[in-house]
Amino acid sequence: MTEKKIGAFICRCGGNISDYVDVEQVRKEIAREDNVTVAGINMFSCSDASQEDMIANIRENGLDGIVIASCSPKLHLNTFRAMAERAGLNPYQYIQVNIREQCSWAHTHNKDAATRKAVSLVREGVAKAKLSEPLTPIELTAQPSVMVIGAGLAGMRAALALGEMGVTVYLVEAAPEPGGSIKGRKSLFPDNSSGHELVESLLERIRANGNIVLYTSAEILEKTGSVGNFTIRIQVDGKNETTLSVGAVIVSTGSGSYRPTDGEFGFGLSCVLTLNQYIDMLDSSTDTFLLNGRKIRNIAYIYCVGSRRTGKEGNRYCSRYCCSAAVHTAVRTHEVDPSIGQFHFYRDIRTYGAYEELYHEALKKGSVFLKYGLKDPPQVTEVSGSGLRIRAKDLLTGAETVELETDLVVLVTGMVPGENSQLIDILKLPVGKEGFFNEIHPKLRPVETVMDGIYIAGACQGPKTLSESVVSGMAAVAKSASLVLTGKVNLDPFVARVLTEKCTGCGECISSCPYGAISMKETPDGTVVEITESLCKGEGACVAICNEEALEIKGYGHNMIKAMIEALGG
Amino acid sequence: MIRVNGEFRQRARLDKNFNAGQCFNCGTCTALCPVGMAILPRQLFRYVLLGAEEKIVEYSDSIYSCLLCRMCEENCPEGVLIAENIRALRRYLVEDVYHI
Amino acid sequence: MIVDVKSTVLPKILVFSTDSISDPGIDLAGASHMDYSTGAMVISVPCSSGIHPGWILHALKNGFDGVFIAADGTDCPFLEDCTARTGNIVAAAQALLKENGIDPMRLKMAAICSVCSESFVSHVEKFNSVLLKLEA
Amino acid sequence: MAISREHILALLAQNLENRGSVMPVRQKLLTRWADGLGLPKGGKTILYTGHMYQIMPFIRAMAAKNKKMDGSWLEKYAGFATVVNRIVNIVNLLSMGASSDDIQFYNDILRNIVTILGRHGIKPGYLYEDELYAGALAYDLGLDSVFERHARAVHDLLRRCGAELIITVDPHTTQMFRLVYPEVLDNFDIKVKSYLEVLAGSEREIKGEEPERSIVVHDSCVYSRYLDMVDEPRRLLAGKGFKIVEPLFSGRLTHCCGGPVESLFPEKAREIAEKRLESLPEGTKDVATMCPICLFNLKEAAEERVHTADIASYLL
Repeated sequence: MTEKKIGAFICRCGGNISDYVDVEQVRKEIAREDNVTVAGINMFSCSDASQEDMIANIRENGLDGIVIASCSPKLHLNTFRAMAERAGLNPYQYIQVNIREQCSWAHTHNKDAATRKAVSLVREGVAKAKLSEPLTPIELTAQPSVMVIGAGLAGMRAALALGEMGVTVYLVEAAPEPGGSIKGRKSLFPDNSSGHELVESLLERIRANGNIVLYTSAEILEKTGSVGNFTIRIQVDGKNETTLSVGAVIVSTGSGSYRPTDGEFGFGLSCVLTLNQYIDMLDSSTDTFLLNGRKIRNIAYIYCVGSRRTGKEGNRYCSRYCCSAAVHTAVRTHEVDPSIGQFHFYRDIRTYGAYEELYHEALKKGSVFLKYGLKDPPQVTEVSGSGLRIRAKDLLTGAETVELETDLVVLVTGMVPGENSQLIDILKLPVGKEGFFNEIHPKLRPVETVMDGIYIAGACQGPKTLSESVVSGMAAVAKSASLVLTGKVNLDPFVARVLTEKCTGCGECISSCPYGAISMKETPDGTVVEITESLCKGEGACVAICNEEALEIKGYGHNMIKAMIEALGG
Repeated sequence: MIRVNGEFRQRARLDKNFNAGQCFNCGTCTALCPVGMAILPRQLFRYVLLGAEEKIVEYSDSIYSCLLCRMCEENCPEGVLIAENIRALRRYLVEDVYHI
Repeated sequence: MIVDVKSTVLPKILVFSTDSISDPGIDLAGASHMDYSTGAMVISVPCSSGIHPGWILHALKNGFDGVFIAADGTDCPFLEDCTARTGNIVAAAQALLKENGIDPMRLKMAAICSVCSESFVSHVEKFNSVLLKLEA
Repeated sequence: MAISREHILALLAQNLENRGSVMPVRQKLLTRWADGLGLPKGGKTILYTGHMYQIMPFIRAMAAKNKKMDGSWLEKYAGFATVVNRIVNIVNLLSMGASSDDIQFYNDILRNIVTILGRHGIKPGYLYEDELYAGALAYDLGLDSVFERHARAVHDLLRRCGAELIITVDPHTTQMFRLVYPEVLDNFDIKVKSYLEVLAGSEREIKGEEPERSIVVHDSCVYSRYLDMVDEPRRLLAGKGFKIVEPLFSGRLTHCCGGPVESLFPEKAREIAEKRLESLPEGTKDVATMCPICLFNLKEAAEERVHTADIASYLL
């Protein structure tokens, strides 16, 4: 074998890497490595200009493999594989070394040590590149269909968009009726549209579209297969089972609503409602606006209930939508009865973007905003005869204590993850710290999950307003449609292979394979095992149990791993 | 402690010229006031919005020490008619407190 | 507290991590600027049930003071019994280490999920101090 | 001083109600400035002083009187008035004590204004003893109901004399007629212009005679921020040949002279006037004011430090 020519490129990532790692030092040390013919530094490796430079380098120097030491491969592995391909290299001879998430960002306090670690990591990458071999991705046909799980606004809108592109859509809803959280709502912010009408008009279009099949009262029982070819078993109405084949899945199961604990800001007393309960009341009231038969004079809203907490109880995050929802509700209330006094006990008003106008409208219509600190949260007590009393320190009035007699306290609660444990189990969806589904990257890959072919949309991913939910739904549509409409998917060819010269034919591995991909094979030289690649998932269960080291996963060979270990440990 | 007085609030709110509800407490008015009012205009207005009638009486000196010069108003990002609101408070004192 | 001074011997820890589950968790630790020992270095594999015991021995013979398997645990996208299988690998590797006169304490395994950044850092730090004691 | 604000306000209201002015001085003293000018009585275009310049000497006298008594001139006045108002005529009492120099000083400003208007060919009428105070102090202090009744009386007067254009001489009277009267009265449709606007809009040029002389302009809060009148005084002064110097706060961001609280909080007013003087550019010699209250307050505070004069004296 002729000596391989390897190019190594160290990324500054603006300063994300170079502020904490001496990239010039790394480059110098790597340049001295055997087989490294080119060692360069990029400001941003992912920029077009840097990519063009690297392509020119690969071509001019006839490189056989390249290493880019930059961010996590989760972000740019595909970017650089495509670049390698454009330069005429096999994409699997491109190796990405993570010196940002796993080096510069983790070791911001010791530049020398971080630099030494980065050198080791790049050496490991070079060792891997030296032993890398050209591989061909496994091409599979993709089913021209998508399953959308959850028929709330995001899911319905996504299903419709896909259906209109000619994709077969199975829209699966657990509830008896589609529409999710908005179906009974009379007036949604910011434009006061009717949730009921919105759902009805979408349903009408969904029914008229021949490509969409809607299942209600449906449950996901099982998922097998992988991107392009999922097989999903569902049960409708608790009895009829159906098996559906889809190329991709969009999960849009929405969120739940935080339920205050008993006694939290008076929760449990009559006339202490959550925002959703109050909106229900507002939606169902006609001309008169009565509470327990009495005219309402004052309403107090308490914001951030269960949100932005620092202790053990409640959630740490901000739910984004609740400030806007609450001020919108206050504006509606002002319109129903301008004589009602409305007092908002808030921590910070986050009516971001155009929703700021709602906040201004509420101010103009007479809502009064009082700012409380976490140290002195409002106290709600019951007063015999006259309803409720709320007492709080108003930071806007020199932290003076303000006491208000009120007929109604509205607890502005945020979103919490929906109850999805079964779905998480079946789909193996990654769940974030807060219990919502996790995307790969909030900016670079905002609707993709680590499970190829499974996308997330709407509030199941984290608190969102309706329009944000729809936007993420459409992003998931774009991603899933581009996958299923090409009709094929490429899978990494990381499947097992047998090193027949080492195989003793003991057959231990056959039972270790959960997918039945290994079988015995008679050869003139004796009995060995063989792999059925189409069944192999490449997890390597067989690799671990073979004492002869006669099995390996392509791209993760024994020699390669050992060489990487030596490079790192040396 | 301030006890919210609904009746007073209604009266203050029904004055068409009283628009301090739009104030979002930025403090620009305070920074620019040539008098350096003992109680900042925004805090005074909050008492009105909360219906703290006794505070309005308590701070009547401040209400009467305003120059009505509108320096604050010129720079108010929310377009609060500060001078006019102060005048509305004076009228309230004259009519409802001093009974002139 | 991170022992990471030039004058101190910094244990070298090889972390076997997995592409889709523990790697994101380890990435998250860095993205959250949680400092951990620079002696910890990662090799990613598809699944922790595919780590060959021989690699662990190889690492401990070639410059590493400890090997930490950041296992998929119950989040494994391939195998329901991934934890048990990875456990078997650890048992086999420990036997191998004993045969070779290496303290089996130098191998450690824990499930690290895709958001287990804090738990990863704390495992590395604990393992780090175990290894420091073994050196002493 | 033991006179409550309540009491002072009540007295002002009573004066406005019964005597047509919050600071009633003898009628003769209010109209004397026009002696010999030959202004016709009434007419379609009338000059309206609103008594503002004329009463300044009496306020000054009241402020100085009985230095051993604390408090503002208004408190002192109220103190006297409480005791004597029903026994002797307060008008007579108040009318005494003003220095003749002061009276001359403020009357000259009004005479100058008439002279300048004359040079532009404008000869307005004057209401003499019929003229009434426009009510600014009552309005500013929140005495709304008495102000409204008074405003109606002023409106009747103006209608009776057939006035179509009122030429005002001070910002407060201008504000009352232009902004407040149309709001509180029905059908107030008389045109209102400050003489500065009249002059600035006049086709006749004032000849430049003052080359090289720098003058610092002190804008009135009311002219600049209530009435958006910033350019006119500058155009007129520049036309006269003055080099205009802007202080730190000018135009729409002008700094108040402190005058509006002079009647209730004189120390505060003095403090604010001091702050204003500090904001003037270094080496300031001449300051032009365009409001009798500004003139009075800055003059009192500046003493001999700078020369403060009404814009009319510079435009003459």
